[in-house]
Amino acid sequence: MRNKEMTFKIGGEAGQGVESSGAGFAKALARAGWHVFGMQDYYSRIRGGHNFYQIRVSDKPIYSHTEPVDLLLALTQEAVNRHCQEVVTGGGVICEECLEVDCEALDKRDVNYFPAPLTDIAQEQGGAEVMRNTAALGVAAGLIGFPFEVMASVIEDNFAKKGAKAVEGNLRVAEAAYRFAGDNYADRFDYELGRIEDAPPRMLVNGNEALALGALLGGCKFVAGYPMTPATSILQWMAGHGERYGVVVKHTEDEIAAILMLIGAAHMGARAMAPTSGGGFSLMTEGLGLAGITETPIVIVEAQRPGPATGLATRTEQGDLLFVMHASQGEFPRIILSPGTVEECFEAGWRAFNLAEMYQCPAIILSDNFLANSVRSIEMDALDFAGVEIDRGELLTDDDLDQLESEYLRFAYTESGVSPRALPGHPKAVYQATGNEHTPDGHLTEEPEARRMQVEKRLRKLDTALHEMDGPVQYGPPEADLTLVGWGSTYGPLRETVDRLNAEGTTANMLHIRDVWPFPTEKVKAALSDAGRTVMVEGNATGQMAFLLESHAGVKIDHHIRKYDGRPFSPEYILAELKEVENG
Amino acid sequence: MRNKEMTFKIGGEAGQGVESSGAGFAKALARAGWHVFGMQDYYSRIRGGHNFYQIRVSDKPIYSHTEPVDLLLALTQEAVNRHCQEVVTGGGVICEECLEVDCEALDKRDVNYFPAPLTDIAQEQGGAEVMRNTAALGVAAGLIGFPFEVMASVIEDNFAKKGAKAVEGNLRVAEAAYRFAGDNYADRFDYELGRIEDAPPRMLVNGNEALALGALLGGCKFVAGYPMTPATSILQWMAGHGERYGVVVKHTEDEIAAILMLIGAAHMGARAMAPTSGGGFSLMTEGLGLAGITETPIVIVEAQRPGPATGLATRTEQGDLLFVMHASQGEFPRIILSPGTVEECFEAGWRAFNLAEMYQCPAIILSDNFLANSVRSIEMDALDFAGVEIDRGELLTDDDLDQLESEYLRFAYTESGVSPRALPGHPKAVYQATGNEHTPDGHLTEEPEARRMQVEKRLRKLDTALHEMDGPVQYGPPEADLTLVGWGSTYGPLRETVDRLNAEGTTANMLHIRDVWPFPTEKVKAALSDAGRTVMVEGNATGQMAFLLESHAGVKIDHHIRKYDGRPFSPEYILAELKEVENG
Amino acid sequence: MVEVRDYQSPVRPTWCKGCGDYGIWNSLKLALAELDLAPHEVLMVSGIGCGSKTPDYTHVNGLHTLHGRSLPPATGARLANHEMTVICVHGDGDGYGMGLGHMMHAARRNMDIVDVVQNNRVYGLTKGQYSPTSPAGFVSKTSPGGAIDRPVNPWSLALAAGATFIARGFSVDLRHLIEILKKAIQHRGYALVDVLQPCVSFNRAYAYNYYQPRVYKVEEEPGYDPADRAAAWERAHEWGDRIPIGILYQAEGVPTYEDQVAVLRAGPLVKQGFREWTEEDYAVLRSGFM
Amino acid sequence: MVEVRDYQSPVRPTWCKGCGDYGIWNSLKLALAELDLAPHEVLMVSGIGCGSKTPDYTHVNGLHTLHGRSLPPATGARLANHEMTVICVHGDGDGYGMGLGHMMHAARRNMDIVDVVQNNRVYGLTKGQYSPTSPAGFVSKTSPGGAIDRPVNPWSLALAAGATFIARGFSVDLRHLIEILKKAIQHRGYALVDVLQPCVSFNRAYAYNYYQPRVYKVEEEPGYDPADRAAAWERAHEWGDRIPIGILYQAEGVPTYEDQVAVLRAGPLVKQGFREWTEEDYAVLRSGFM
Ligand SMILES: Cc1ncc(C[n+]2csc(CCOP(=O)(O)OP(=O)(O)O)c2C)c(N)n1
Ligand SMILES: Cc1ncc(C[n+]2csc(CCOP(=O)(O)OP(=O)(O)O)c2C)c(N)n1
Ligand code: SF4
Ligand code: SF4
Ligand SMILES: [Mg+2]
Ligand SMILES: [Mg+2]
Repeated sequence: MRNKEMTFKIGGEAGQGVESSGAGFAKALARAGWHVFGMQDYYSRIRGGHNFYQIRVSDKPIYSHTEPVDLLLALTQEAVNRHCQEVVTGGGVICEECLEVDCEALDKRDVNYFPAPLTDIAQEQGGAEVMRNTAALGVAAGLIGFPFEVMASVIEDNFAKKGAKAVEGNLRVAEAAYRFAGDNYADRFDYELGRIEDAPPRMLVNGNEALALGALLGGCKFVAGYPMTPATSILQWMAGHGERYGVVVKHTEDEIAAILMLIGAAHMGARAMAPTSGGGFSLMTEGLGLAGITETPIVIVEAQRPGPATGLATRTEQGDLLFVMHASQGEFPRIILSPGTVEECFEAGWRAFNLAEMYQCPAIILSDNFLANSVRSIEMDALDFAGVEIDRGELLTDDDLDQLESEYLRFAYTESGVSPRALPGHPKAVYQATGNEHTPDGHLTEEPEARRMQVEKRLRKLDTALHEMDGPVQYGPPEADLTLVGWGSTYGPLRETVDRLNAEGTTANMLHIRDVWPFPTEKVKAALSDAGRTVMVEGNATGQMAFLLESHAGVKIDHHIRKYDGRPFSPEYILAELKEVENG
Repeated sequence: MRNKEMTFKIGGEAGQGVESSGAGFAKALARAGWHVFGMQDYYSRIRGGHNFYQIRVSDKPIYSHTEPVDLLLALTQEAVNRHCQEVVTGGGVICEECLEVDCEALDKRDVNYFPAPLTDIAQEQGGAEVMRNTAALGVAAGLIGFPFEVMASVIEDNFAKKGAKAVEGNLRVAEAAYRFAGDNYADRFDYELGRIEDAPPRMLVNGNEALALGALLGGCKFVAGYPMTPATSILQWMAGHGERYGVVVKHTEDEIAAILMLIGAAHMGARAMAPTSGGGFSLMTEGLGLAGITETPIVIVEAQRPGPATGLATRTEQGDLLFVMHASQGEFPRIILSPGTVEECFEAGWRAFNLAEMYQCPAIILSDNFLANSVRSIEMDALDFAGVEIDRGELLTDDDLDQLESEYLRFAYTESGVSPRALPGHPKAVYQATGNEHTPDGHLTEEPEARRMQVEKRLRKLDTALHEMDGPVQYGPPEADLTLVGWGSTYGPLRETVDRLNAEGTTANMLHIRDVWPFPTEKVKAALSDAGRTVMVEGNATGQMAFLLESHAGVKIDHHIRKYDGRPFSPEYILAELKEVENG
Repeated sequence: MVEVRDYQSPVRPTWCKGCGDYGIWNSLKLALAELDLAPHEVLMVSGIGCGSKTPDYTHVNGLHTLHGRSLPPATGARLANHEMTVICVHGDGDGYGMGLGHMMHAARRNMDIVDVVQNNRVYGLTKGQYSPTSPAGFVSKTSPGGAIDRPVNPWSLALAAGATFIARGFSVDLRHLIEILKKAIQHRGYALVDVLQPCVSFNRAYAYNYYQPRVYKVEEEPGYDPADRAAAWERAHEWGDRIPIGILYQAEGVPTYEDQVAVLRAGPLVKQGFREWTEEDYAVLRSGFM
Repeated sequence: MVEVRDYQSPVRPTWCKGCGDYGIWNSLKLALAELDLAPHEVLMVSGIGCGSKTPDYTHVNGLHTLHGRSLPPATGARLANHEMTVICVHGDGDGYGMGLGHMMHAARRNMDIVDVVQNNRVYGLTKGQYSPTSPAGFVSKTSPGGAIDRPVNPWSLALAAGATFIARGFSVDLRHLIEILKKAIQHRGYALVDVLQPCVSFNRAYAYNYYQPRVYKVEEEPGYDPADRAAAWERAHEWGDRIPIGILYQAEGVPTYEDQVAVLRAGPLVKQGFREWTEEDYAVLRSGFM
């Protein structure tokens, strides 16, 4: 049987290379022409514990993982214990012979048991026990008849930086394992996953990478940040690419320094971005207000993880929405985007800079661990590189300034609220920027009228910016009995849910909010005006987006599905919860 | 004529002792039996600029300043220029002869002009120009026939710490000025403000002092803070009283350290408080979440000033409500109180500790510059010292712990969400507290079920705490055509407005929200259910409390009066705005 | 008699096999037991990082706080209960990076806290970025071209800040580290114990093989006097073929911060109980507002 | 030729009469003019405090930021435009208290920033609380019983942190301060200029009369060599009857942070313009994900 879809799960300890082998296998599958969605689940520790990597492949585009596992690669007893029951009838379990497996239970459900001497193969062929993961992949590839040369090409690429010995060792291990599967389990497994011959090449990208790419192409020149899961890889990707593409990347002493360095750099004219998570954003709170009152365009990426405080460092949640909306004393405009897909991350990466510069205020991209770290295969043109636009808003050129006849007023009162901006360095635009209230020329003032005018000028930018905010993205039939509403990383699971519901006969669609602030009230209202039953699905305990919908657009959601256990939504989870909703 | 009410305004530069003489005069007036309300208005600079101190006295209790000035004491030309037009018909202006005064304009409005050789008196009698302010007070006291000995008693008390010479000098200056007024302007001024013979003694207290008193009597043992206007005087008052009453007071290196020191101290069992303003609170954001997840009871006083960032450092605003409500990543319970009067500040001072300990979470007292720094005379029993209660919630004693039979679980799942708390130091209660998610015994966990249980346990505390939250305070006739709604420091001006409206024939009342979070939805709804026309009066630009009312209680306010120029509301301003509302 | 096993927690460490944190952890437990301090008499405060999980693995009063922030809560805890022995344990990123300001202030105050820094010269928990003690040129995920920030020198910073006890241990030499820790705990005042802590996962270049041949004990140097501040300054800069460990500096007799807080003369704050307010107290308080 | 009046702002200082900030302000303007630096070539970054208002009173590119935070934005500004001369001006509370961590890190990075600290040993703007440089026993509104935190020693901290230029001026001795500032501006790397700055309103004990008889110039000491780090360490601790001013320490030839950032070899970041992306670039980028 030639399969159209399949889910692999690789489970083991931190340090066993679960993530790297999972990512490698995902890449191989993508290279073979499959659509791929890969997600990781790991503990906040370097060794031990129990991590897994889950890969779903399909011959059609997919946006999410799903729960049932077709082939489990269990590297540890824990992985066996935790995941065997997730394997579907007809599926299989690959693991070391010595592990305890309840074969009877597997048999009952017609799950195939594929014991394999992974450690032996790793040691004999590769000379190192750590290559056990490669052995497992080799067995898996063998079982499904995956073209070995594709797998080999990924091994070559991935281990290249570790040297020829690593490449060769892993190749030998993979090959031996592949052969082992063929020799021992030929025809024992009913899945076949070959190469899709006519498939175009695709990229495998996660949210962080897409966002970093968007920022890079959008003219990001300066990145300052402090490592924090799940935002770290943006900082690291930029550090790895900065020298080549002209981006200065600074690992700072803390997040306070990061946001203030952004303000310094952006004030001078560089497009500047800081990736962080909730804890780092907390430390940026005071600086955010400084960007607000000095009208300095900066971009912060807040990749959420479960709080409060350190919470669950390597897991996912959507619990910081109201926090980023209201962070810092006083009232000032900010832009908040919450992309839901890899494509939207890319767009947010450059669009945030435009919005920040057009409205001279901080722009925040609110992402989360699930979106940040899950990879999806996309078409080569899905991230529209050439379509990236750079709009610096009302930025005065040297020529403009040369011709200036009156004194330059950095914080001039304007109808739009936006005051034409000059960068320091021109003799005609020597001005003050300050976190204290100020007159149009930037000097300190405490006069009530001047204060009132500046407050209003700044807040007017929100009205102006509102036009730029997109309404919810719709997916599914325009008219439907059931409308699922979501934001951010729930896009994928929701989309899959909608497809399944419609396939099962329920007409359902979804509305996905991606531009959060200024809240596109009218667009949201319009989108939801003739929705049927509405169900809000979000990853927090208090229903933060539902609260925004109700309080800012007067939309009362009928039912709520929430999750705050650190794990992402799956379509199955949503479907089950929808059943619950129906039943009571 | 013997007056029932009068307003003094002392205006001058920073460094001229405007605030100290204003406060001194207010004290003298209170000692003479008058009800007093005193407010200051000053620039964020140490010398120069233009400051004023305004004192309203009455024979009836008052809660607010009002705008018209009866007697202006102008120490500078700027004070003359700015304030002469505020003086009412029949009122007067005291100033140095050499200042330029538009006597014609004064004459036209029947305002008395009382030139006086203030500097000469100061120099001749006191030997120092700085005593000019005392001279002005002396003249004022002379003009209104204020009992000199009362004034002298205040001078003696206030200057005692500066030494006998300062006391004597100021006394001589005051007396000479007093005599000068008698000699030159006898019967020229139609106001008389003697001693109210049968008046009981009263205290003159501002919001910060009342709050500090409440905290002290409420068992505050530890204060850590970093000076920040307008909260500094709490830190300083505590520093001044700590040694005597057993409070350790630490001026920290920054506000991050302040909140973390609180957490350390509160964790060990000390009632701990940190006073700050918005900027400092921003820096506390991350620590707030740590208190949330470790369930450590701490009290933060956030005395608001206009933001963003440094904003208007010495002025007032109510712009941080939504910020403190949502600060820090993740979702966890916090208590927010927003006292509106000196009495409520006192109560909040001790009540916050009880709530923090009962619900094992951070409690925030949201005040503002106007409330923090304005003094009001109150009856001796208005702050109910003996009524202060200390409720430490579910705190296990050593005895309890001695008798413990099973392992102590600091974060046990309970119906109320509150887990009985043991302080470190007992051999049977050796436990972990952590900012990571944890099991009931305090050890780190990443398991979804344990996470979910802890999130829900913590959030349940909000439901439990809701019962403790008071609904809005009502003032005025129970049934009224017009209901003014406010919170925090607007209490005084609103109350005065209500009195005037009713006196003028409009039936009006007010509802004042003082317990903000958890939001007492039902009580607010009930209070507003049969209100007539509603007008929300708040000191910010975006209507933050109005937003809460609408979003959490479904109460839609009819009209809004907002102010964000750094100055407090006055009854006149509110009345004028109400007219505007009426007219369109 | 307290024994090491009294410090045993049901939770096992999650550190990598071979991580230097094990040695520090064991040394701490041994030092405490040898000083006959019971678990309930000790508060262990940590930040965030691999090593900062130490309290979770130890049966002791634990307070696992925020990245870079262990000294302020330790300070608050000491001020609230100065009978409690308070020990901070945190990483180099935590202590010398984000938390460096707090360290400087804790040192100048001479807070009676033992400050153990697990110095693996890398960020462990976030998987390998360069830290404030990473050498110049160190290649890491945030310094792919080699670090260009010159590293901090914790010893000289502590000395400049006025620390009254400054030491360095090596996580492999348990007995030596235990003795340092015991002296640090017994020292009255701020005690920095920097510990060379191999990270086998992200900093293989600066691990056992690097340190073992280089470390030497200052106390074995002829004439070395830890009371000599100038000598300490010089020695603090030694880092290369020879790396000193041991007690670099100790100043006796400098009063601790806690010693000088008047209120604490009446005993630990948490044991003082709430004041029984009298009418007289009320009158005095009221008189301040009249 | 740039002249002092080019730096004249329409806004007049709001400082107290006699405040030491005037002297620092004037010295800064004179130093800049004498170096022929025009206002648009200079960015002055400040924190919050009395002295931090300096940019507001100066016709210069000004960035008046947050309390304790002037060094990070100055760092960002330098990295974005390293042709700009960047000078921080802030108080002792700001720089040595809240901002001490940033200072340590800026110094070790050798950021090419002049860091002028207006050291009046008190909090001026918030009206008289003790600061990190207030002497032990200092009575203030937050230390009514006398401060018990031992003061920081900015010179020794800077030295320990690796600062390559460390100086102290006295706000009254303008000519001397101007020369220090000029050398600090010309110095390539982090340059601390601590300035003794009398606060006439809140710290009368440590004002002109205190300093005038005590200060002496290190450069006038026979044989004083600012390149000698050990001598600098010793001198950094001199504080009493004799208080050294002048250039304590200067290390030449240490590369600045900016020098070492590869991207900046192509010129100031803000002048590099946006990259013209080619199809080839796109292909390379895409290939990273395949
Ligand atoms: C405010 C904040 N920023 C970032 C992080 C992420 N983080 C956790 S541990 C760590 C660094 C760990 O390095 P180190 O302190 O040296 O400890 P080690 O893991 O090496 O023991 C970082 C950056 C965090 N928890 N909080
Ligand atoms: C986060 C924060 N906390 C507190 C303040 C209040 N504040 C303003 S200036 C200042 C201290 C000023 O002292 P210093 O830095 O020495 O400067 P000086 O006024 O003496 O020049 C303080 C505490 C603030 N602006 N921001
Ligand atoms: S990553 Fe390094 S520091 Fe962390 S546990 Fe592993 S060896 Fe230890
Ligand atoms: S308070 Fe002190 S530092 Fe501030 S302006 Fe006055 S004299 Fe200068
Ligand atoms: Mg480390
Ligand atoms: Mg100062």
